[in-house]
Amino acid sequence: MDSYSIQLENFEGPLDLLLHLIKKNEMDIYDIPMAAITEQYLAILDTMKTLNLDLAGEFLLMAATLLHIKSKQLLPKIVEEDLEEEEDDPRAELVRRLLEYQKYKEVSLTLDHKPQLGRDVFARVAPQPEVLEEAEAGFVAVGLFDLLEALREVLKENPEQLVHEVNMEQLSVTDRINAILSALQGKESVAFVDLFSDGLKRNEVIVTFLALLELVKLHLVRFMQNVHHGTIWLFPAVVIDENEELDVGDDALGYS
Amino acid sequence: MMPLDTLDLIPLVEALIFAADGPIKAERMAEALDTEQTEILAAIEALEVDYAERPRGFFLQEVSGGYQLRTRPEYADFLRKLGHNRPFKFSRPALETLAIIAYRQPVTRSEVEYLRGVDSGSVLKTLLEKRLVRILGKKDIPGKPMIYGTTREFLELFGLADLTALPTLREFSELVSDEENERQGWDDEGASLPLLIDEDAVEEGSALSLETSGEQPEEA
Amino acid sequence: MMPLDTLDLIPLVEALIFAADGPIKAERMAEALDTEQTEILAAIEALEVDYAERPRGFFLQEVSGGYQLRTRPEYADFLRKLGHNRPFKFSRPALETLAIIAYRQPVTRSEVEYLRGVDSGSVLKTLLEKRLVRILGKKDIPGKPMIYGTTREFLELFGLADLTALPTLREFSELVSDEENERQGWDDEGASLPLLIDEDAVEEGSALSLETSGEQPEEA
Repeated sequence: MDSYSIQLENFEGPLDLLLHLIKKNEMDIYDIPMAAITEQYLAILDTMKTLNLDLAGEFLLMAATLLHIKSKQLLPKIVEEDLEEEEDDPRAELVRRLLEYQKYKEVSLTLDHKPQLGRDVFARVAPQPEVLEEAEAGFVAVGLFDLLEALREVLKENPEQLVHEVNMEQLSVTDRINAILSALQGKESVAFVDLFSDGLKRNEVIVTFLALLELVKLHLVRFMQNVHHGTIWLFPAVVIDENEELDVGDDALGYS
Repeated sequence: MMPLDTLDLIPLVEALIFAADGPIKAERMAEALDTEQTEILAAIEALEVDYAERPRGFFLQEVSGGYQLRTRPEYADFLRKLGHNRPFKFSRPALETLAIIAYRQPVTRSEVEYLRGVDSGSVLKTLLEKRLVRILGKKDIPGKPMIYGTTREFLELFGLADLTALPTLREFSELVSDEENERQGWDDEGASLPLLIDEDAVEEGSALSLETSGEQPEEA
Repeated sequence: MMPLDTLDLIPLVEALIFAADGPIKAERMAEALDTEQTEILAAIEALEVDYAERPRGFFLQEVSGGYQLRTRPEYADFLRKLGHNRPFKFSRPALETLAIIAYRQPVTRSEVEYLRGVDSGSVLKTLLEKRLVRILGKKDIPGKPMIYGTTREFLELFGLADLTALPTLREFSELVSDEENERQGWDDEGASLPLLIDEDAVEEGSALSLETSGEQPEEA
């Protein structure tokens, strides 16, 4: 049983298997004989089934696709216009996918052939520096993956906190709050109408408005107007001068 | 492997010393190269002559019975300057705190601490100093605690256009949670694992493929 | 510190590259040495000439926007004998997924899956964990899927100066025979372990499988 399972695994997926069948039978990629290839493809799947091997859904889906193409070909052509014959060919997308897949399959092998660090070439193992003073330079780039992993780990400890937070509406208001704060950052003010300018849908307008109310409630923004009926401006409630040293004493940290 | 003549041996010995994670003994090199120790010693001597002829940035030091390449002592000042520019690495607490602030902003310190379960004052201070986090204002609740959010520098560091570009935890979990298939994509031995998919996975897989088979990826 | 003339600069630049704990940018060296970047680049060029004249055990590789010394690939077998293990070996799904992400970035998971024809969630996750792939953000289309790209570690692993240094993608207008594919890159290093095939039961796949069964990757 093991040998058969490795056998199928030898193909990355249905595209890989099809590529192999076409090559093996020396078929013309632009004129794949659907009946023949479908038959062979299904025969392989049958073999796998009789061996009680579980098949990945993708293999079954491809079987359905092949059958579909085959049946489409059997239907008489409705219109006799011979323009765009290519596009009419139900096999066109499959051919395109096969050629595209082949391209990446090949280049992935080329890539693997390059000297790999730790496999073919080795760098010096730099000893740990003896002095570890406070770094003045920027941060080591951290990926979003790390950030998400960190959050996930934290939330794993406190799962109950999540329950009422996972709420579609709440989420989009939060998103909108964040977007508004982003828009405000580094600016003195933002015009109220600008927040609604980029073709928002009705529900997005509502969410934006709710976000603004929330921000006002939190004292994070203020609204100002020079003239009656004039432009309404949105100001950040707390402006931190970028050049000014931050006072990060205890009270800045929220405990006074 | 082919037998090696002395001339070939010189750069090879240099490579072994270069890549070793500490001083390496001639004996050990001889073993790895399947040659005599005297050959190794001859190559080392040739290396030393070579380094004397045309000075390199490093020299060969015999240390605790082995050999090691070390940078020349007169370069110490420059190298130390390099060390000072070493980028700051996120500690686990810093990353956790930053993650909470990024995703929960506007958020107070006590909310952060509730989630982390530990005091986060000093971490918060560091993040403020590094300008990844800023004070947004004060919350209108008793005690008027400070509210925190992330900065433009934070977006730059993570290459985000704005905060809405942050992936949500739910999206992420979808990717991470299919633990059954976890090892399928990777294997240390180079052997392929059998294709074992349970019924549910098959269902899921086909649904997914159906959804995606329609859309055509754009040209790169 | 005294001012440096160009001749002095060559071994000094070599020392900096030697001592750095990863690829080091010319810019960073210029800063540490308080000199112009053009001076650094001239010294690097001189080093390359020097290495070409008298081969060393290592070579200078421009990688991920910086420079790094690496042992020559033909010494890999010896170095592995010294315990320099290959850290991991790519499975074919991992390589395919990585290649697609590298060439099509920024790319979504469903685009990858459309191209590969199979679910790629778990492979993607592993690539994320190995830090070869990263989340770039979210795509501004309905559903806001996450978009992926490659990392600095990816460039370092494959010794690429930047993404433009990726091998050229061959456009096919027809299928290429397996034999040609073999020569293109699927060699003993990349092949899987010998496959056990029952010729009679499933003859279709045997040709491909047998081709890869010739060589056994060496145990490290």
